[in-house]
Amino acid sequence: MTAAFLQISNLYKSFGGVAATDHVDLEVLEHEVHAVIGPNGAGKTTLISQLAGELEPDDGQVAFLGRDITRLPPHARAQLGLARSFQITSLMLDMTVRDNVALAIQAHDGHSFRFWRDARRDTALTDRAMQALARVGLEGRADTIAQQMSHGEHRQLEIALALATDPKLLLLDEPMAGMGSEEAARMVEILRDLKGSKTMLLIEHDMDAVFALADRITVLVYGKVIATGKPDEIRADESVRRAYLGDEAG
Amino acid sequence: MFKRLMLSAAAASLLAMPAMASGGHDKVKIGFVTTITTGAGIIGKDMVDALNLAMDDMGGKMGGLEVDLIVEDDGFKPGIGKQKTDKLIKQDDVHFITGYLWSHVLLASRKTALDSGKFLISSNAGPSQLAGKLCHKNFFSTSWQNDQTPMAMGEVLNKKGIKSIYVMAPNYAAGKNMVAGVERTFKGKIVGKDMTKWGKDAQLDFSAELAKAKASGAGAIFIFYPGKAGGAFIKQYQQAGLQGKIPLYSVFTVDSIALPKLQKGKLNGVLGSLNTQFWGPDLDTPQNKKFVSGFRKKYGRYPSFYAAQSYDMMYLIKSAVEAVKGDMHNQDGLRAAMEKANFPSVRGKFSYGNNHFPIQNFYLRKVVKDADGNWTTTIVDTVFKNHQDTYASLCKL
Amino acid sequence: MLDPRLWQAREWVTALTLAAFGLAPVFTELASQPFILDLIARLMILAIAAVSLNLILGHGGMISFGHAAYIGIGAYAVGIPAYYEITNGFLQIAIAIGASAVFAFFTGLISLRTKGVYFIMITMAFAQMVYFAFISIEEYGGDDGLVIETRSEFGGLFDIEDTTTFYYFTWVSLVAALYLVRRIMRSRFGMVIEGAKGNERRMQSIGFDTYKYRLTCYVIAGMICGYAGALLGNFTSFFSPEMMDWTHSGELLFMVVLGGAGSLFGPVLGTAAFVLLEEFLSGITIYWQAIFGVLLILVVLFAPGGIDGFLGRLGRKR
Amino acid sequence: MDWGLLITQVLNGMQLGVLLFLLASGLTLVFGIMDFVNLAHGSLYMMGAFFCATLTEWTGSFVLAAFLALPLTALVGLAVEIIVVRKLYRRDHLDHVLATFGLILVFDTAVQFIWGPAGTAIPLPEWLDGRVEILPNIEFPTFRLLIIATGLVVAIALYWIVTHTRTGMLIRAGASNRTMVSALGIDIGKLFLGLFALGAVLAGLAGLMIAPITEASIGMGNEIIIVAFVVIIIGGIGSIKGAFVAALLVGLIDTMGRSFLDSFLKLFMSIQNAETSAPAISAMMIYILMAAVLAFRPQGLFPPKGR
Repeated sequence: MTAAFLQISNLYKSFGGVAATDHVDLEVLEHEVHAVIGPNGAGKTTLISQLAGELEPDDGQVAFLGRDITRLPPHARAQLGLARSFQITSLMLDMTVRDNVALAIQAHDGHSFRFWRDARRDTALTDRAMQALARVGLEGRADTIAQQMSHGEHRQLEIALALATDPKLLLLDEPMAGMGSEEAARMVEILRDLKGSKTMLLIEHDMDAVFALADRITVLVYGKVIATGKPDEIRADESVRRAYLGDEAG
Repeated sequence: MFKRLMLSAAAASLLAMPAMASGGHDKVKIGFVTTITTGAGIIGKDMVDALNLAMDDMGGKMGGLEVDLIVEDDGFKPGIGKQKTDKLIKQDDVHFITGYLWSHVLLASRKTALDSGKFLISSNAGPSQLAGKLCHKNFFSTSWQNDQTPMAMGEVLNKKGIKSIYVMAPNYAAGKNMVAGVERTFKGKIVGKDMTKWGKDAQLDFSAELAKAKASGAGAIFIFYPGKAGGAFIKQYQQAGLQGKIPLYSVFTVDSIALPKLQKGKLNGVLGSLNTQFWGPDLDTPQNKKFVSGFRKKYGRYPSFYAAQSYDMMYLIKSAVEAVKGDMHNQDGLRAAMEKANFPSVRGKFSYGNNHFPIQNFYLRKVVKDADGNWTTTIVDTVFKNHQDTYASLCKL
Repeated sequence: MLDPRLWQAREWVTALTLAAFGLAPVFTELASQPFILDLIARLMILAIAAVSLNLILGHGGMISFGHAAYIGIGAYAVGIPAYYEITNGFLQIAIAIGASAVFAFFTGLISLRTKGVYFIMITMAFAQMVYFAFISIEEYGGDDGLVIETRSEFGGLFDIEDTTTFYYFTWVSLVAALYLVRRIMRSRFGMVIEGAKGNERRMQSIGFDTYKYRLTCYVIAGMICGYAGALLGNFTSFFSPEMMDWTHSGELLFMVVLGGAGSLFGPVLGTAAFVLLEEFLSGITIYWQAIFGVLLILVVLFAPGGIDGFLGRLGRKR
Repeated sequence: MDWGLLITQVLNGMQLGVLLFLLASGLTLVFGIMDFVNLAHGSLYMMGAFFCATLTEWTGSFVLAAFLALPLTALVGLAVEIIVVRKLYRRDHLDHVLATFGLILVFDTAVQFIWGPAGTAIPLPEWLDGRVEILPNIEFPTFRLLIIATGLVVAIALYWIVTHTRTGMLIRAGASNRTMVSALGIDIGKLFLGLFALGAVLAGLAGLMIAPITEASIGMGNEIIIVAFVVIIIGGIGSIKGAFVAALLVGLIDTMGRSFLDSFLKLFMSIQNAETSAPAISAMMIYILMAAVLAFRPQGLFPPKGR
């Protein structure tokens, strides 16, 4: 494996004196699926928000492809190839499914200061939007207004949006949240298909999914990293068992 | 309350009066633009009341023709006033476009009105532009040029031996004319000047300005605040303790619209105060006696000068219509008749200058109690005899 | 869209209204009611302003409470050159659009950093600033305003001193403005604006600098409204700061919402309804503003989507 | 430098400031806690003035009339809340702006219908109509001092309520976290109704305090409400302290501008132009201040915590 793709060093963020991200060091390597797990309140979403640029850390550094991106705004990070999905579905709900994805493709193209040509008749956009939808199995829903879809479909569209920007790194914030077992299984399938071609940082509660997908796992408790390693190592780690898995195993 | 309803109903019905297609014979159509809504609506109401009184007195006829009176509300805004002028021209096709309480409304409406070839008669506003460079053969005034009244006041100040004044007026066309007028004749020093915001969001709290006036050490304060601003000013002038220290001289501020309110507010300091005017309710002319008594009988209050000028405007038109024997197409005849000012005016006989502004007397008036204890003004002196405005020489008519 | 067989209530109303506006001069000539032509001309000019406001309000989700400022800027861009006897219409319109763009750019830079009610209030504050700025400039009449003697001249191509020519100049402008906004909203740029209205955070996370797009949209809307201002200035031949008073910005908002924010043609219908109602009610009673106020409240409470929403529901029933 | 004039003008500025504060405090509470934009707040200010004017006429006493006018204004506030406002809480700001703009039209016309277009003066009792010598040779109108005193008392009272009482706790909590208040089991409907009425009373108080100076007149609230909005935006929405500081700041800027700006402008332009430009430029300064504050502190000077 090559040098770190995403390098997080000494990242620190506190809210009203409580550290939500407590001097976190973490690196994601190219082509790996790196999962971050931890109990509720461990600071996983805070971490991903800082990686996406929505929250500014108090201290520390985030480097992506060897470049310091700590102070870059979200859109600039996205343009560098960092895509994220949201834990709580975040879509353009008033627009059609195809338009949602077409926007993501447009964003990646970087040609959006075009004021005249009808974007919906722009095959360069629509064809690729359909391809992106096909990858998550939503091609049949292209003309549906996003609002009218089921929760599971929303999650799939979330992934489609993230993929459509052709990202180098996917930040997935609980892609399985709120899903039934059938939907979750389909999501695992979709992500497994991407494995190897995309680098992913996955935050997830669903342990089956994590152990099915992850190459490496980092365990976060109260904002601190307590362990990082291959799934087997994490499973065997005493401190993790005590702090986290142990609790769940009862 | 009931009376008020009746009045507003009358105003409303006037406003609603459509341009009925004349069935066969001619009519005299008069459009009247004034302010009906906003706080300044009280002035507009006085003007409209005078029109209705004139209509009663004339039996609704001029030279045998029926009179159509169409009142439009400018909402105290030049833009709306111009829009309403357009409507009177294009929809109602009136013969005379009249009214105009405010100088800036008149200036905004002037061009469309005159371009249409119709007569434009101001029954209040007298901005300097229309007396000078922009004078027009079809424009007439039944009031005065703005500068004249404050010029008379300037003379009064000179006679009183006042050496310095502090000047305050609203910041619009007429306010600027008023200031120019008093500056022209007053021989002493003007130690300070404030032009305050006017319009529907006019400034009504003069605390900062009064403090400046007090500190300026002026021998007198000269103001021009028509309508509700006048009452507010006088009140604050007293509250600030200037009464008895720096005397107040005003034009178009203490009138029969402001006085009842000042009396109600017990602002006794106003009694005995002086202002100049071309007219007064006690002016001894036959037409004025008829007008004032008729107005008081019909509406139960003294008419203001706004009402007097509007009343005169109706008689001016009547004299012209009679002179052409009802031939409303005879523009030249109508104009020539109006230029003679051959009608019974409330101010007595006067003549028109080349710019169609009256050449008339200006009087000094004092605020007194009448026999019933109501506050009113009485004429105590004549300041100017047959006075013509200074802009007439700029008019090429 | 261009095939009448597919038209529903909405499309029919759009086409018929524009056609009626286009034919109005014939009827007013026959009925000798020239004032009605004036009324429609004014209505169409305000409709252009409303359409431009709708671009940022309805499509972009930016509630500007200071849009009347551009009407004033556009109008003065005709008035001030005319004051110096520069009557070239092309130049005046270029100034109107250019000055509006500059004003929109600099105020947008600051305003678009704020959200929600702060945005509403700061746009209003900027409009008030221009309002007071023009009051303070004595040279151009201050509070009294400015009357121009001649309308814009277009080098003999056409003469808008003529009422009918001016009317058609306005009509073409309205149709062009509608077409322009329609093109913009269907373009890639328009997609971004619509997306940013729906979910700004998400748009940023997929790589759009939404601020830049919104600013551009804000500037475009300002330019269109500045153009409307130039027309209005020519129409009234009179300019005063009062044109920029905050109540006029409020009226523009009402026109858009009454017609249906976010629909292309809604603002035109809203403006028509507004102007005609105002004319009709103020002819009936001096208390017309109360009726207007009640109507405004009722529309907000019970008719979300405005006239366009109503037409849309008509369409669905068929 | 004329110190007497300066001191007088500072007091005048404070008087305008506390007046703005009375208006802005109600606005900022309603706005901060209910997230409701109430343009018609200025109409309640106007109603306070007209109620007081009529009651002064009936009772012959301004002070008595003032105390009677406040509950009446509160009743109008309650009616407005129940009939219109409460249906709008869940709507967006645009709907608030439009509906309350409609309310302004209704109120202005209703006042013209009931009281006529002229406006009504309020005579003051002798003891309020005079002046107080605050420093040797510096007199100031008693009534304007009373306005300042009233404003300060209200400011202290509101501050105490907000920081020391259970209601205040709810208000603070509401300003920063609306859902939390409902989680506490408070009847939000009643809290909002009460707050709206309180806002109405404060607006009415402001109106009836200025009316003896300027008269009660139609549309008197329409311009000052915009300035009051500027005040609460500068101060930070929902913050009583912010409203107070910003109101005084705006009052002083406006008054100082009107008093001294013309002399300053005369250095650059003709006297006539300076005289006519000065008031407009001082009015403009308030908006420039607001834009400057928002450019650097988009949440205002004293944003409520956690928002």
